[in-house]
Amino acid sequence: MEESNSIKLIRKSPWLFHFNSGGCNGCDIEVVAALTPKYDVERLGAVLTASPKHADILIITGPVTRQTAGSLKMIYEQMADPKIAIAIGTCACSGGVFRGGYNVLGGAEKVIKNVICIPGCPPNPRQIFAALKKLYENKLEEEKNDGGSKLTKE
Amino acid sequence: MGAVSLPKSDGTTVKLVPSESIVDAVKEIATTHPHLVGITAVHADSNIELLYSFDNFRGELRHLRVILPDKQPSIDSISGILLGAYIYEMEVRDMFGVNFNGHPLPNTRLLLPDSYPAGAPPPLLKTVTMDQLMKLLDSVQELQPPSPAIPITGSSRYSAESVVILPFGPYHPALKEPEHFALALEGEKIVEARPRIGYVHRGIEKLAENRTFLQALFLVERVCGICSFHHSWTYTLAAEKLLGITPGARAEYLRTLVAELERIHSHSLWIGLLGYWAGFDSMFMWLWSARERIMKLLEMIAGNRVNKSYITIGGVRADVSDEKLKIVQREIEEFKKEFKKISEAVMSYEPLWERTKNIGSFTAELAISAGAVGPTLRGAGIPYDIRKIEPYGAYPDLSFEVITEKGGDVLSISTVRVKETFESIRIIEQIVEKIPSGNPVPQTFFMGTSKEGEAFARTEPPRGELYYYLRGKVGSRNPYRVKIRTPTLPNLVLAAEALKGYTLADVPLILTMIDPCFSCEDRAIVYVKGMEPLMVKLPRSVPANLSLGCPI
Amino acid sequence: MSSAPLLTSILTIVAGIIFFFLSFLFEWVERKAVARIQKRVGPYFTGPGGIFQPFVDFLKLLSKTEAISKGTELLFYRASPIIGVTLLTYGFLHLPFLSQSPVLNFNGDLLVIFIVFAFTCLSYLMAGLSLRTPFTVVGTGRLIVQYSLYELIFLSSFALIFFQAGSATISDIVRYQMINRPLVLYQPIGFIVAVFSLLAKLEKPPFDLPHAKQEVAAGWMSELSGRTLAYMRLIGNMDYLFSISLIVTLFLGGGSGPFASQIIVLWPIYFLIKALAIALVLSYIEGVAVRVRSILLPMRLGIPLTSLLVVQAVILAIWRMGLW
Amino acid sequence: MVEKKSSLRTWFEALENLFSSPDTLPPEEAEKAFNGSSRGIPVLVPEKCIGCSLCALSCPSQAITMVPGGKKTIGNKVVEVKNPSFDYSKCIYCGLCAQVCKQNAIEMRTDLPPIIIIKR
Repeated sequence: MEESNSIKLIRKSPWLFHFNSGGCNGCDIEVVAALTPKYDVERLGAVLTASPKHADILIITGPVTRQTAGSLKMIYEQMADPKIAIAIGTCACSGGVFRGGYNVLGGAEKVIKNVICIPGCPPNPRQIFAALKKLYENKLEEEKNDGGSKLTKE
Repeated sequence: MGAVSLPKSDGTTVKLVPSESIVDAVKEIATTHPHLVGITAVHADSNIELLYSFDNFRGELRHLRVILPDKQPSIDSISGILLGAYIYEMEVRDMFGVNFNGHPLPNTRLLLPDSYPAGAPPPLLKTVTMDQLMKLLDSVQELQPPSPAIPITGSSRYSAESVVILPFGPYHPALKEPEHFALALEGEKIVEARPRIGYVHRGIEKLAENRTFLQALFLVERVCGICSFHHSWTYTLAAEKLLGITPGARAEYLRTLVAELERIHSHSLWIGLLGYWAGFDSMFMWLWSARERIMKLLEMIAGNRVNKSYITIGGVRADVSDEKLKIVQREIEEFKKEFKKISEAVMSYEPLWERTKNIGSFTAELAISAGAVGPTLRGAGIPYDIRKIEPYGAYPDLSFEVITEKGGDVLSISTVRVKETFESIRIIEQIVEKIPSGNPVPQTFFMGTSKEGEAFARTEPPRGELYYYLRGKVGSRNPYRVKIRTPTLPNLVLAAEALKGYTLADVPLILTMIDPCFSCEDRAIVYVKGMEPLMVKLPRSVPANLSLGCPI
Repeated sequence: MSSAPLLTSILTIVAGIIFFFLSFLFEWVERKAVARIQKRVGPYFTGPGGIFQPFVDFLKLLSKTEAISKGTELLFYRASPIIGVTLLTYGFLHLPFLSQSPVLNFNGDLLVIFIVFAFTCLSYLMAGLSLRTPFTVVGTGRLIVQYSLYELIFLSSFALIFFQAGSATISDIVRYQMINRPLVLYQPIGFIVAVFSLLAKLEKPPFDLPHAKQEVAAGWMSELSGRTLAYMRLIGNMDYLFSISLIVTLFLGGGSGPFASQIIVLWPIYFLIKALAIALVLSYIEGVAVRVRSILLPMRLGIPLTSLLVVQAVILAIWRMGLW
Repeated sequence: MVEKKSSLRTWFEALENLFSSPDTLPPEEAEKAFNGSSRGIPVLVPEKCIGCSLCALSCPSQAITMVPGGKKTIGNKVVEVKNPSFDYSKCIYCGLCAQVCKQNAIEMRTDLPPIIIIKR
C-alpha cells in the first residue's frame, strides 16, 4: 500500500460500503453493531454509504459464493480509487467452515487483490473498531499480526 | 425399500403413498393438517424418497412418504392445494432433479447459481461427489454479475412509458444480505415484485454429509448468524434422537437460557431495524444500544457473541457458575427496564404507527396457505409456537404465554415481537431461579458412529418454526442426510404476496416484517406464483446491465 | 468613493471564505447533535471533538479519482456544482452576517433568495439527471415533487414578512426588526412553518425521501463520485447554512441583540449563536423524525403547513387592520 | 401496551439523550480487541504438546495442520513430534481444539491484539 495523499485522507475518513458475499449474517450484524452507540466507529469518521461510488472501504462479509463473485468484482470496480477492501470474518478471509463447498469459491482474495483480513467467527465489534483505529493511525502495517510463527513462539 | 421409519417416540405416523395419488392424499390431509412443514428428499438405494410433513397447529404431525426412482423422477405438484408448497418443490427439483408436473414455474432454476450448467447432475444426489461438482463448476465459473431477474422480452402488460423497473438489491442499503428484488413501479406504486434469492447458497446440506456429526454441528450453526444457537440446538436435538443420547437437566436449562437470550437479542435487533427501515435512525441506535447488554451476557456465558458454539451433542460445552447466573439476573433486570422505556416510547410513537399500521396486510388464510411460521403467523392471530405445542429443552417446566395479535400487518408483527421479548425475560428469570444442579458438560465429545435411522426435530427460533431432518447410516461417522427447513422460506412467499399494491417507501418494511434471514434459507430463488414475463421499456441511456444486474 | 469597489471585493472574498468554512462547522454541529440523540459520540478523533471531520471528508472526496459512467451527460454533470456553489455564495453575501448591512445589497434583494433557491434545486436536478439510472430517476422524481411543495410554503412565509415589514429589501427587514422586535414574535406560526419546510428543502429527515437509502439507495446522488460528490455535498452544507442564516435574518433580527449597536463585534457573534440554536432545533427534529411515506408527502408537508400559513396570514391581517 | 398513541415519550427520550452522556465505550477500552469473557485466540504451548493431532482431527474448519516440531523427550525416549500449526485466517475461534486437548497444550488467549492479515 503506497502512501499517497489520498490514502492518508481515506484513513481519516473511511466511508464504508458493506457487501455480504454470502455470509451467515453473523459478521453483518457485528459490523452494524460496530456502528451503534457502544462502539461507534463514526468517531473515526466512518459512515455507512448507500452507494459503492461514494465509498472508500469495501467491507466484505461471508464466503464468496459463485453467485455473488461477479457482483463483488463489479462493485469493487465501481468504487473510485484509491480504495481498500477489508474482509471481516473467517469466511471472507478464507472460506471458513464453508471451504470446500461446491458453491463456495473461498475467501475474498479469490476475486480482489490486497485484502485486509480480520478473521473471527465473527470478529466482535471491538476487533472491528480496533482494526479501523489502527488503520486510522496508520499502524496497520507494523502491528499486523498474522499469527503463525509469531504467536506460537511466545 | 430402503425407507426406515421415524422413531415411534415422535408420536408420528408415516404413511406410504404411491406417487400417482399424492395430490389426493394431500387434499385429504390438508383438511385437518393445513400446515405443510416441509418436503424432505433423501437419495438412498437408487431411490428418491420424498417425505411430506404436515401439522395441524397442535403438534400432531403426519407424514406422507413417496418413493420415486432416481432415474428421471417425476411427481404431481401439490402447489395448487397449498401455496407455500411450490417453494419446497422448487428446492427439491433443484437439489434432486425431481420433476413436478403442473408446477407454476416449470423451468425456473431455484437455488443454484446462474453459472450452474443446465445438464449437470443435481448436487445432492449421492452419486455425485463434491470433487466432481467442484471440477464441473470451476470449469464454467466466470466472474460475471448475475443476470437480471426480469426478462426484458415477453408479452407487455403495462404501458411502457409509465413503468420504471427498480432493482432492489442484491446489494441494497436496506438489506443486510444479498437478494434481488426487481420492482416494477408505476410512479411510486408497486405493480410487480420479482424476488431472486440464492446469493448466499453455500451448499451446507452437501457439506454436512462430508463432515462428522460433531463438525457438522459447527457447520449448521453457521447457517444463520442471528439464530445460530437454534440451528445448532435443533441439529443436536435431531442427532440426540438419532443416536439415543439424553442430556442432563442442567444442560437443558442452560440451552434454554442461551436460546432465550438469543431470542431477546434477535427481537431487539429486529425492532431496532424496524426503525432503520422506517427512516428513524435514533430508534435503531437506542435499541441496539440496549441490546449490547444481552450480547455481553451471551459473551460471558458462551464466550462468543454471535456464533456461540456453546452446545454439543449430549450437553453444553461449559457450565455457568452461580456468580454468572447472578450477573444474568441483574443484567436482565436492567435490560428489562431499559427495553420497557424505549419500546413503550417508540411503539406508541405516532409517526411510526403511520409507517406500520395497515402496511403489508395479509389474512390468516393466506398466511396458512403460504405456510408462514413464527411471529409472522402469530401476528395474524394463530397461536403456533413449537415451544408450547411440542416442548423441548426446559420449556415443559417453564410458564410463558404464546403472544398473538390480530391484524396481520407490520405493526401487529412488531407488537408480537415486543411482547415476546418480555415473555423471554420472564422465562430467563424463571430459569435462573429453577436451574437444577449437576454437570451439564458431557464426559467426552461425541466422536462415534451413527445408528441406522432417521430423526426429525423442530424448535422455535426467533423467526419461527425451524425443522431439521437427520438420516444416519450404520457405521458412518458422518450424517447421511441433513435437511434444513428454515422459517424464512415459507414466510417469504407471504411477504412477496403482501408487497403488491404498496409503495416503494413501504418495500423495506414489508420485506422485512417477516424478519428475513436469507442466509438461513440459502437455497431459494423465489418467483412469485402466476407472474407473467414483463416487457418494459427502460429509460433512455440506461445500459441494461446497469439498470438491472447491478444494484447501484 | 473610489475604494468602495475594492472594499466590496475584499469583503466578498472574506465572506466567501467564512461561508465555506462555516458550512463545515454546521455539518459537524448537526452530526454531533444527532449522534448525541442516538446515545453516540459522533466524530471524535479528527481535530478537537472531531471538528475537522466534515472538512477532511470534503478533502478526501476531492482527492479521489472520479469514475464517470458511460452515458453521463457531461454538461449537466459538470455544470451542476458550479451553479450551486456560486449562486449560494452569491446569495449568502446578501445576508447581514458580518454587520448590519450585507456585503451586497440592492432594493428588493429578497428576490435574489428566490433565484438562489430555484437554482440550488436545479443543480441537484442536473446532477441527478446527468445519468439516468433507476435510482436517480426515482430520487430526482421525488426531489421535484418535494421542491414544488416546499417552495410554495417557504416563499409564502416570506410574503408574510414582506407584508409586515413593507419591504422586499433584506437590510430594510433587518432594520425593521431592530426598530420593532424580531419578526418571530409577530409571526410565530410563520416561523415554525419556515423552519419545518426548511427540513424539506434540505432533504433532512423526515423529508429525506430523495436520497432515502433504505428505499432508493443514494437517490439522485447514486451516480456521483469524487470531486462532483464533494461539491454536491458542499452545496448541501452551504444550503444548510444559507437557509439557517436566512431564517435568522428574517425572523430573529439577524445579529441584533443587547449592546450590538454599540459593540460592532457582537453582531456576528449573536448571529452565529442564533444560527447554532436553529441548527440544534433542526438536528433535534432530525433525531426524532420518522421518514414520511412518499405518497403521504403532500398530506404531511403541503396541506398542514399551508393551512398554518393561512392562519398566520389571517391573524396578521386582522392585527394590521386593527392597528391601521 | 401500544393501545395509546402518543409522541411525547419519544420526544422526551430524545431530549434526555441529547443532554445525558453517551453510551459509547471510551476509546482506550474499545481498542482492546477482546475482553475477559471473550473466547480468545488458540495459541500452542509447545512444551506440553505431544503431537497426538487430536486437535487437527476435530477442528471443524480444518484450520490446523501438523508440522514437524522438532525432537522431544517423552518419558525416556527422544521422538520426532509434530506440532499443530494454526492458520488464523481459517480458524473460527470455537475453542474446540483447546477443549479436546488432553495435555492442555492449547491456550485460548484474550490478551492479544486483533489478528489482521493482509492478503496480497
